[in-house]
Amino acid sequence: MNLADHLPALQVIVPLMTAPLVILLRNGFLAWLGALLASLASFGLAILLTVAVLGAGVPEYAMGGWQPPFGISLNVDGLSALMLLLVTGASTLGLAGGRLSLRRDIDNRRAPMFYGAWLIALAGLCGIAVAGDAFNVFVFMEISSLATYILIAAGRDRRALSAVFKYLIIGTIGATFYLIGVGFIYMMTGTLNFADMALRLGDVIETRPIIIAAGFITIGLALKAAVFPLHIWLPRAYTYAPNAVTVFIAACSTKVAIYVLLRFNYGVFHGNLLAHSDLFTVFIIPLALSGILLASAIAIYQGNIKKMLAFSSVAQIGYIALAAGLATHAGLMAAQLHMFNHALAKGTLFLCVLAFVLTTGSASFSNLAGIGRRMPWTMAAFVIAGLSLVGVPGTAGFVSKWYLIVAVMGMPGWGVPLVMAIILSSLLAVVYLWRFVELAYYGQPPDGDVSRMEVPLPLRTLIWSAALANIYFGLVPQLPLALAESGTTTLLGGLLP
Amino acid sequence: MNPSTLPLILLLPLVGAIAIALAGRWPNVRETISLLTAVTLAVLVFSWFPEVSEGLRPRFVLSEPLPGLSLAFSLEPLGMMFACIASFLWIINTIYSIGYMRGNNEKNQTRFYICFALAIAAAMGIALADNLFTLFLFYELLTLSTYPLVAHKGDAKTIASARVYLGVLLGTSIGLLLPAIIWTWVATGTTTFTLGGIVEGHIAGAAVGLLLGLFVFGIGKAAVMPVHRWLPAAMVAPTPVSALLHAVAVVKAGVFSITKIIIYIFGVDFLFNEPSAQWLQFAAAFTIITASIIALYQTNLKRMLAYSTIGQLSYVIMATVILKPMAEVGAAIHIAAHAFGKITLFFAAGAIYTAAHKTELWQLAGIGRRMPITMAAFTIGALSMIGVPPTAGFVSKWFILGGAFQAENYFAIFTIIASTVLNAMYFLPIIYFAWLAPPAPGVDMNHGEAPKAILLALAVTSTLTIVFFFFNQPLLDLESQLVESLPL
Amino acid sequence: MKLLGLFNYWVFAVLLMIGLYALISKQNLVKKIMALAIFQSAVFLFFITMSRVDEGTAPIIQAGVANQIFSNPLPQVLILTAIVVGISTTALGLAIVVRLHEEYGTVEDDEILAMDRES
Amino acid sequence: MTMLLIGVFLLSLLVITAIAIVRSEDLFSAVMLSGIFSLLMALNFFLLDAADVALTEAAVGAGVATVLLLAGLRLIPPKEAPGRPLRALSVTVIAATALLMIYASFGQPTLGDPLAPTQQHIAPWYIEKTPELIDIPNIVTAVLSSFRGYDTLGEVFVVLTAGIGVMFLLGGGRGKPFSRLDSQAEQGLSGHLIPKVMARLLIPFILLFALFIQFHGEYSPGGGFQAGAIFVAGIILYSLVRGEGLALSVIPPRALLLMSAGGALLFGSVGVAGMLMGGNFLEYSVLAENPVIGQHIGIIVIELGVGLTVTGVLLSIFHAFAARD
Repeated sequence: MNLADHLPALQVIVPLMTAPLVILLRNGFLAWLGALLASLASFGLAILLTVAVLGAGVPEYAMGGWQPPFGISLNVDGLSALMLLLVTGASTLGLAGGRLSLRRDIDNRRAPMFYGAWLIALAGLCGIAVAGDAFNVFVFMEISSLATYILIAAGRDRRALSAVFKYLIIGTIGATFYLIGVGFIYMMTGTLNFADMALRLGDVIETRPIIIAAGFITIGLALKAAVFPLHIWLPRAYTYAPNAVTVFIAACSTKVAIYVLLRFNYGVFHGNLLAHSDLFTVFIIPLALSGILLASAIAIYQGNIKKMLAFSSVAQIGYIALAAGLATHAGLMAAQLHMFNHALAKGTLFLCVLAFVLTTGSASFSNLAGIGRRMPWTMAAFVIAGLSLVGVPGTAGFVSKWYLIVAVMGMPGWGVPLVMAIILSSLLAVVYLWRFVELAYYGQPPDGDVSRMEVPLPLRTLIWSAALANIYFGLVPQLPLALAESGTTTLLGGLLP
Repeated sequence: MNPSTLPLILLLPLVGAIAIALAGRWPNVRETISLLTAVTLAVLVFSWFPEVSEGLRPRFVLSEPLPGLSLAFSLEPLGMMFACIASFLWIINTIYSIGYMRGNNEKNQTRFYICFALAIAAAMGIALADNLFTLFLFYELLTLSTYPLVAHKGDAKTIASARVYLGVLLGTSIGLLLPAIIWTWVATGTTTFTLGGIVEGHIAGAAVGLLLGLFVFGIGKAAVMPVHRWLPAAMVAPTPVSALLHAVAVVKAGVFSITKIIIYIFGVDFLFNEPSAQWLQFAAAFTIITASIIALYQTNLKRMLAYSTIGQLSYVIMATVILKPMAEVGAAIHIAAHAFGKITLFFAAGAIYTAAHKTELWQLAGIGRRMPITMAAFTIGALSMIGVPPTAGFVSKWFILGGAFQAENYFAIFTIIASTVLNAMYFLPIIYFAWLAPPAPGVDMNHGEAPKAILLALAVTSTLTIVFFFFNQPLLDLESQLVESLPL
Repeated sequence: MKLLGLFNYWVFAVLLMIGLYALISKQNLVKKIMALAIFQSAVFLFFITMSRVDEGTAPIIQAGVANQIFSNPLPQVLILTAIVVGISTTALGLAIVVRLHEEYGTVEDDEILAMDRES
Repeated sequence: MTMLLIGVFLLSLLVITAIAIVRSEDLFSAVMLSGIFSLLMALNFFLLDAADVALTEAAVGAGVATVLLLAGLRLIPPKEAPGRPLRALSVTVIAATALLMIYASFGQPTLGDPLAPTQQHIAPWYIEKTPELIDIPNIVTAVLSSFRGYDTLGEVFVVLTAGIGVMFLLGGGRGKPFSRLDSQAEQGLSGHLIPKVMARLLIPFILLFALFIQFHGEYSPGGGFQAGAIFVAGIILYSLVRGEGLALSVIPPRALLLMSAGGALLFGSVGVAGMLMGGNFLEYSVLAENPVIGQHIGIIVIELGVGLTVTGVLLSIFHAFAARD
């Protein structure tokens, strides 16, 4: 075998194997450098995989040489490639942009542990994205979750600890629910491999255990994905985590849960359980809708920029869930595109927040008044990413919103009210973002000091590259489109129009 | 010329904005760059004029982010005219701004010039838009880039007004215009502006009226009541910005978009035969009359001008929905005519503010003797608003009325005449008091004329208002192409 | 007989819900961790029940004995992994509780929440 | 039938213990009860023919978890604040879910049904092919370390992550660093004669047993994980007898870290070796000329890796808790 065939395995192994090496280091800087290099390497691997997916496709990888369903297989399609790009990209962004900020948050002695956990989290998320086996997804979900708890607990505020404990409890419940669901399916089919499951489920479809399984898996993953109203862990976890960590997890960790949800609901259940898509739609759409509207409204009343963006994330997850719940080709396209575009926008926004906190020391609105005049470059990038979040044309956010609305219009009977809800929530997004933008440009700084205080040039460059990526993918969205198209094809397997 | 150079028209002001940002520390260099960019842009835009007059329609697709949705530019008579007006008035507005901003020692001048250049870039984008998507993109960009201009002063009251400005414009565009575009796209599969319209055969009946409503109220910049609130609110901005809003770019972009949508998306003929679309002329008429009446009661000069603008904008919309060839030409020309007249009026208001710090109407009594050039220009502008020959306003009103008679639309005729009377009722007294009445007691009259830069700008625009009456053939020829296919 | 054959699954459901109930209603964080352990143990029982087969033995091949019936090794393997995951979660959770106690001086969830609201 | 009834009895005990854990306000007794709960669970697993799982549950649930909780309770108040009212809504939701699951159980195969899908698909293949492909008696070990070795790699990293987390959270800050532990202050049980003597006698046997479990895992229940847990139990016993400091001096913290990371690396490098020698990741067959020998080598090495990591991490965790005060 040549190296190219090993790409799916390398995607997981590289960060995973670097982690034990990193924790053995004694120096915070070296540990950071090691983590950054491993993260960059995974990003490179993700790009190679993407190229391969869009080209001839990536062959199934049999771990240990044992063919599925007996062994564990790794499968990479367009959707996986999309997730891999997101995960590795967000990790690299967080590490590269977070050096200064992390140096403040984490003392040198404990830094190797922290960066080790970061790499393990990265490897866990990559592992989920490439896994072709339901139980393997559970293992890697736990790897990434445990590591993420550590990352969040590293926050300097003591509230990080209480937030992370809540996350740990809810995350474990979610993962256990998922495991129960997998157990029920295993009970009825005798297999754990996704493809094999889909094949064998047909015989036992409509039995009680399978319906229960669908329920457990959906609720468990909705907990992990923070679908409203199961989102209670998210705002505080995002708010009190170290800023660099927020850049990383806000961009990708909840999306990975949605990814698994898509895999199950479409890859496994959909083709077999004809009524399933209706059930799923009826279950998820009301939740998604209330999330979109209520979380956006709650975001307006926040006095902390991180918390505001966290509630915005809950609303955006609602969009993704809504699109996924439509159970149509257009809906799945919209869901995948929105995962990509929202990650792009949120990553950029949190990176800007990181820069703000780096210079002012706090993320509260009162402290950030007038920041736009003090840090014009960073704030301009914030505005661009904010526009993408709202879905202004020319930015990445518009592309997915467009797809979402078109998908929603295709729903007989639901179309118009859903469109109105989406538009209303976009307007709410304008309100909460503009509240901050106005304060940043026209507010009076708490100490009255309006002198310039930008972050160092490398960080500014990174922020601007991320911001420009929002515009680039708004004008030239061919890459995510192609990946989503390929992902949709595998998800639906030609079952739906 | 090569159509692939079309994006240069947008690029130029963008590059200008960056250059202005870099030159921010040296005001003279910064303003020279502003002026240079403006002149170059105007030359570039006008160099396309002959080609478009000859009937060519240069078109260039920059990118196609989504199937059926492309970022594409093209030049057609309406857009050509809008681009010409905006780019030309930008030069004059820049000259004026230099005088105004320096004369009033405004802060943050660099930001002002940057945003101004960005706004022009956005206006060019609207003018050149080949489809609804491109139009929408630049429409939003225009809103966003003018927000800092409106909020320029930065105090609490300004911010609150700027919030209204942004809230109404963004709210209507996202809440109504975007769904309208999506609807159009879903129904027809395209958003490209096509002469004769694209809607016919895809949407029919009451839905047409609804779609038209989404478009008209979604384009808040056209200020059809009740989405006009932002315009008076935006009066907190410095005068050059008001000129930009009222004459150069913003409201013009609004009516331009509506006209373009009616001609190129709905199609004049189709809409004429569609009863459900008739409501629009009543809405326009209501706006015209109501705005004029409100203007009568204003005591602040700029607010009065703002309501006058609201009325004049609905003239354009009214003219468009008469849906007869002559009226369409009239609508197009009225965009230009109103631009010249209104910019003159605003420049005059700004000149008065700069030289005498007067903003209220009662303070203007007798000011004509102190500021004869300014008030002469103001008079010309006001006459154009009323539609008195020999001013630009007469030409467009002539065509609109002609169209109304063609259509035998007596409702429109009545509205136009009634509003002309109302216009005269609020403009003529000001002219009278300014020239002939003695100064009001307690008003400081110890001031002279405004700075030279301002006067120069005023002179140019007021002259233009008159010249346009005599010399309008190229524009008429150009706009007649819009309705070539229709029987005159 | 058939009903007794399902008894394991009922116990699984009941244990799961006891755990979940304690997770939701208990305020003491250590108690929550113990509840989490019960919650997860229920799942272990669920899987292991699936692996058992009548007349079977543990899946270890004994030399010289032919035609043995073995219980299903796969769920056992899965649960070995899940047990390890469970203890890891417990350890990490406990470490967080210890830190919480150091920072807040209490391990009662509602008291911590009240302190968070104040700050 | 008798077995079934014993099972029913044990399971009922399990439920009662669980309720007792939830209701107990004294956390010490709750910890003890949860140890009993785990032992009962292990007994159940044993009845259900899952020897490996039973051994692990006993070692982990009753052993490691109990010790950890006790170590934690040393640092936190051992009393739960007095009762709070039940929330009607949560009770209703939970009861409804339980009823739903019981309702669903009527569609499930009964206990021990040889025709259940789980017994028909995949599992028979493992049972049939293990002698031929891997040639070790313990099928569970074969599946664990070879057929699903990738999961086990993940499991090792879960353990390592927990270790990293505990060391990250408790290794710094206000607690004493490892190196400054005062062995004078912590005499442990060394003042008590009988435990001291008994422990002295037991410890070598415990360690020996751990080694047996480690290297005999292919033939009988056991393997790296169980061995690690038992090994740690021995060390903990030693530290109880001799006091913290001395126990620490047996294995210094840096060495523990090396062990933890080294075990994981060892496991991973076996996988990479497979890749370098022309196979897939974690493909042991290519490690030697004869594929079966290759499997043996692979399994022994990765089990060693698992054992190292588990021992290292568990000891680190235990010491991190113990070093805190």
